[in-house]
Amino acid sequence: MADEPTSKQPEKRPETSEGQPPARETSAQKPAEKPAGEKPVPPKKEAPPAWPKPLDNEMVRRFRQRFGDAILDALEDRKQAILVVAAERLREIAEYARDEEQFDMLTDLTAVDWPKREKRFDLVVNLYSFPRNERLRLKAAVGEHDQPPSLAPVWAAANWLERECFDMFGIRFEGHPDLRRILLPDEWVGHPLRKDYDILQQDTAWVRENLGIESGQ
Amino acid sequence: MDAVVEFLKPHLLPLLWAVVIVAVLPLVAGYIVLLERKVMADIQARLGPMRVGPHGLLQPIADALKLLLKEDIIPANADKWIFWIAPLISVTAAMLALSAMPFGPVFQIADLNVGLLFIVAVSSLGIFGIVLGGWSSNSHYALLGALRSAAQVVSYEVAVGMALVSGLLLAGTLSMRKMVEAQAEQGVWFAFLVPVGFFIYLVAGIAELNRAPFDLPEAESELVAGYMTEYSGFRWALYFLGEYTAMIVVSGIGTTLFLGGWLRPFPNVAAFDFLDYLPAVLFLALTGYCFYRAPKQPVPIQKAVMGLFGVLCLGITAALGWAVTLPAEAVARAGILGAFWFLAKVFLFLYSFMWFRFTFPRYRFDQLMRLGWHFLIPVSLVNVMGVGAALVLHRQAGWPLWQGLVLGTVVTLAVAAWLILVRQRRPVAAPSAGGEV
Amino acid sequence: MAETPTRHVHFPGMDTTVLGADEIIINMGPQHPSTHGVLRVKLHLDGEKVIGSECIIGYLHRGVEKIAEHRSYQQFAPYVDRMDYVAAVSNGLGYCEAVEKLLEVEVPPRAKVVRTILTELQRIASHLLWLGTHALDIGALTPIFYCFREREEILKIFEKYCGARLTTHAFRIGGLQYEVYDGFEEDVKRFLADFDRKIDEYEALLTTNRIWVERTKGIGVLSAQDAIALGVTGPVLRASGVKWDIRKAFPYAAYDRYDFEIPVGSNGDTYDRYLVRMEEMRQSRRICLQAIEDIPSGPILGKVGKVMKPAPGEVYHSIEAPKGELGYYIVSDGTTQPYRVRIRPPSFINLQAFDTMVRGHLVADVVAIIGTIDIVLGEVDR
Amino acid sequence: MVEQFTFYFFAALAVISAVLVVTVRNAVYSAVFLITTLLATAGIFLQLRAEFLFVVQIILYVGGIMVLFVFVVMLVDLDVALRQVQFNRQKWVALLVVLAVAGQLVFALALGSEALGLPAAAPESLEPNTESVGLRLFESYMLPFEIASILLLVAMIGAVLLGKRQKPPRSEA
Amino acid sequence: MIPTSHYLYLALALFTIGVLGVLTRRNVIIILMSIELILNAVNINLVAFARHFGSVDGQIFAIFVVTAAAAEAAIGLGIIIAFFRNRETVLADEMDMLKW
Repeated sequence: MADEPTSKQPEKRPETSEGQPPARETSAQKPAEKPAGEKPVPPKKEAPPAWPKPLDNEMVRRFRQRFGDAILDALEDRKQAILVVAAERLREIAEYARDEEQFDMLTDLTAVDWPKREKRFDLVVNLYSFPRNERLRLKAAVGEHDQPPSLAPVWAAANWLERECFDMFGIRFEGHPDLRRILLPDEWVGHPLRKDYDILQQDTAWVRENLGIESGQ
Repeated sequence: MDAVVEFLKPHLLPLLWAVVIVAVLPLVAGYIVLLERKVMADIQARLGPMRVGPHGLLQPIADALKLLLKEDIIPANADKWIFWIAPLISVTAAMLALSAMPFGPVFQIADLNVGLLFIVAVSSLGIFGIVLGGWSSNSHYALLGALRSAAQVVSYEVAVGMALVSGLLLAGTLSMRKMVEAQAEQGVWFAFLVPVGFFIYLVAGIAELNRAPFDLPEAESELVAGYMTEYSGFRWALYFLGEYTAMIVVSGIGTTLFLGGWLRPFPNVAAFDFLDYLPAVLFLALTGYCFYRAPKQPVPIQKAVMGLFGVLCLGITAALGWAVTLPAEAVARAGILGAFWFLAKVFLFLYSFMWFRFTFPRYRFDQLMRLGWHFLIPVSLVNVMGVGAALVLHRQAGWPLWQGLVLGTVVTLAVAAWLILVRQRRPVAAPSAGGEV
Repeated sequence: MAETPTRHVHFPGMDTTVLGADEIIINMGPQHPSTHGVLRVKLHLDGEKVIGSECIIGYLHRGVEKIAEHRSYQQFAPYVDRMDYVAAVSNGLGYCEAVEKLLEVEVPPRAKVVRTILTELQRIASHLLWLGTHALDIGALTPIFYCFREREEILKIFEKYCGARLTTHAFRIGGLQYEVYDGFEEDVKRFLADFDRKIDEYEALLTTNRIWVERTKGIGVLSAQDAIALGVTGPVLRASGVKWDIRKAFPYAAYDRYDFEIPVGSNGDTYDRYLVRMEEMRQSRRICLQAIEDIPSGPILGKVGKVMKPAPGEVYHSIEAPKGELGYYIVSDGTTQPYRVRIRPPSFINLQAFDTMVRGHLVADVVAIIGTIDIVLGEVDR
Repeated sequence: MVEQFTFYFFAALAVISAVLVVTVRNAVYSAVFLITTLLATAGIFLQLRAEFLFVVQIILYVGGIMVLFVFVVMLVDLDVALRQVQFNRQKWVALLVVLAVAGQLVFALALGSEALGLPAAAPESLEPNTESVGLRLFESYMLPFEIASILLLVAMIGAVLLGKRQKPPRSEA
Repeated sequence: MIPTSHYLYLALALFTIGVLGVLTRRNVIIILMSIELILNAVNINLVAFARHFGSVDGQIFAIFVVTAAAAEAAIGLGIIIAFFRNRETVLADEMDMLKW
């Protein structure tokens, strides 16, 4: 039983376009140093320990057993455990992690933008367990117009973190009690941490509007 | 016309004193501010103002100039008239209270036979300046500060009054002058006869002055500057003047009623007569220091200022020295030495106010109210009853007065201890932290 | 009857109906002397009692995370100093260690020990600043000057070491930027020698002071359960009774070599947080004393190239900054620039607990509670 | 001469500010003018050689009662109230009635003052200071004094009860 | 010297103004203040007569009047506060219900 999910794992990986070299996107501003190719980087450095290693331990097995297909992948990167999960079931998984696996603290919640992917955002949830002194990272791919479930009912800490995530990436969390911008003013246009948000453009627009001159940048 | 002249004749000296007080008070207040800053600096391991004049001696004048020249800003939505008049009420009330204050046996504008009540009454008008100023500013901070202030002053007035009554019972008069005379007769300051009353007066007096640790109406970390948030420039300076004058008034009442007014320590003991020379010697030392430091100042003008202060001190020394040489019954001798001792005691009060301010954190408003109503007022009531009982025992049963007073003090302290214990046993008011989330 | 005037007020996460006549909304900040920077707090008051609050932040937002995506790994290092600018060394340590983890380079022991010393000194400096301002907010005017007197000594050590006092950028990815200066040990030892007595001095002013105790005991209580749910870390968490310190849980730098205690509170109130931080200063001194006695010799920089190209992948690394868990989540795409840097700011997350802590208290307690969380707006807003 | 000046000055001040108390729109201004009236009255007490009453007037009336008034005016202060009509509908009738009563009283006074010997200057010699007031108060008027203190106690308790807020906001009002 | 009748005329003026205020104003607080004016007029009378007859009794009565005024103000203002809390008005002619 426990083996089954593990065997599935290799098939799943390519689908989720897990994230490392293949999916490396290029933001507009830095065309110079992007290798852009399929996998040119790993060979260049002489055989780096291809870090995202598959992870298979008791805990992962328990997760798989419980959630089956919703656990898309289990990885280890720099000795840190990562579970790639389906965004729709994120809240269930989080609740399970909190209640059954003792991951009682939400350390951090953020996102990474991969514009070229089909689901452009990776939602990254960092958990910590006091009793086990262990960290666990949950990752879920979220499309631009997807509404992942909010974790605020699970951990109160998620409230502001999700607001920040919404502010910076424009990810709308379903069921969040008060989803507003937090760091930027309410009338701000755009979501700055998206890769297609150009700081220069922002800057020149502001200068043109408020100072009435062309920005020198 | 003649009538006016006739009327003025007996009032010439008081009028002169009044003019002196009005003219000198702002300067004195300025220098009390400087003193406060220096004391603060000393407590806080730093130097304080050092730039304007030698050791910052001209700082008050620079500050006054700056405040005078500042723009007089009245907020757009403020109630102009009241905003304009409120600081004046504060200053006037405080200054008026000085009119019955005996700065010595001679230097007193008027000795009313309700002197103490008059001072208390008039200085209680000062809160209108605060309340109206806070209201007219049309700002939440100012309004909250003003309301706090009103509540605080009104509640501590009771404790102050009761503490004063305990002293008054011993003095048997309301006249400021006769109070001092009563202490001269008894040969002991009332602070030693009713220590609890004195202590309560000190604490409640600080609270009435809105000074730390009871400075909630202007708690800068909570209400910015309280009722004076919207004030600036000269109007603000008037509030400050009013506040420091009120400090002098409170100190003056305390000095007169509890610390023997213009009497020197041990007024009736001939062995301590040498204390009469102390003022002159003190100022001589100060003169010496000024002249010694003057050449060491870096800038010529600072040398000059330091020298000037030396000359000033020398003048005071001369006056004090001359007074000592006069025969004991001379008016000038009593007047000058009395003024010195009175002012010295007032400064003792002022210093302790400053000392408390820089040592204690600030009370919270409800704690302040609790302290006033649940502790100071009951204790002061018991204290008054104790003093009254001692007096009755003294007059009716012939007990020595001091025995009764010691008994009364012991009872009062016991009640105070009981109150503290009761308060401690009750859980500290932790207003349902986050209960409703 | 229908005439009872009611108004609906919106709080984050809840709707409350209150009697209109009793409620006022007061706006603290962003220009307010005790919001520790440009924090703006909207308080819903019933008289002087707080019935709800809303923190409005972002006035200092500089887009640090966005900047990171446009700088090389080394170039970004000075930026992190500008987040928690009263504990720049700690920020730098966290960032450097995170990148080192990503690069998988080993830092020489000498560098590790010096890093530990400087970081602990920085913790003391940060706590001193906190103590001074916190006491000032509660109305004790004097401790801040004592605190600054000692903090100055620490800043002088920093200045002598790297030339900067505040935004030090003291470390380099892979080790240290500079060798310690001559007399470093003596300076640190001299500072530590009577620092213990200085802490006693602060405590003499505050710990048993009746007013201080009344102002802080039972104020801003945060239960351990709430603290964990809110993700609160650092002294605030420990004061709630959770014995957790990253220096012990996931030892980094050279902390595994030294003996020290984790002070824990029991009530989770402002007074406990005060005691915890005071004790932390003593423990920091203890760590420094052990470390300064025995700085290993050897190189100060590990094997890192001039051009840093970490293998693609991601890493989360956190340290125990003075304010709590300071985490860096860095995603590399194999180039010289990080693909994404996420900073987990302890102040930001701890500040979220403010609303829980402040409800039911009085306005005067608001400043005590803001002070006790120990926020730096540069870090909250990034 | 000085005596006259003092009296007429304070009397004029009292009357003018009393008129302003009832005519001014803003309740805070009313309170300020009432304070002025009370202080002017205190001045008249002083001129009547009633020093103790002068002080009582200032401490109790101005320093106590009026602070209370100002406090309440500020708590209750409504911008709405300022814009509403300040006088009620019967104002003209009221004015008429009051003037009639005032006229009658003036008439009575003018007639009666001769008979009562009122125009005569009051005796100078009265030396009523604090002691005599106190002695009289605690000797002849002991019972009223105690009753007054009970009255104050009752008033205090009543005020506390009234000021106390009912915990559950009443739904049926 | 000032004849006693002048004091009475002054008291009369204040009394009249006070009554006028009570009868015409709508704001309850100002009505209360007008009542204070009336009491004050009474006090002037009492003190003037005290002087006129060379006895302290009038002053004693004035003290009692002040006491009564204090009690009245405390209760009156307490009622106003309580009423305002429930009704958000301080206008006398809107206080036309015998319950709240």
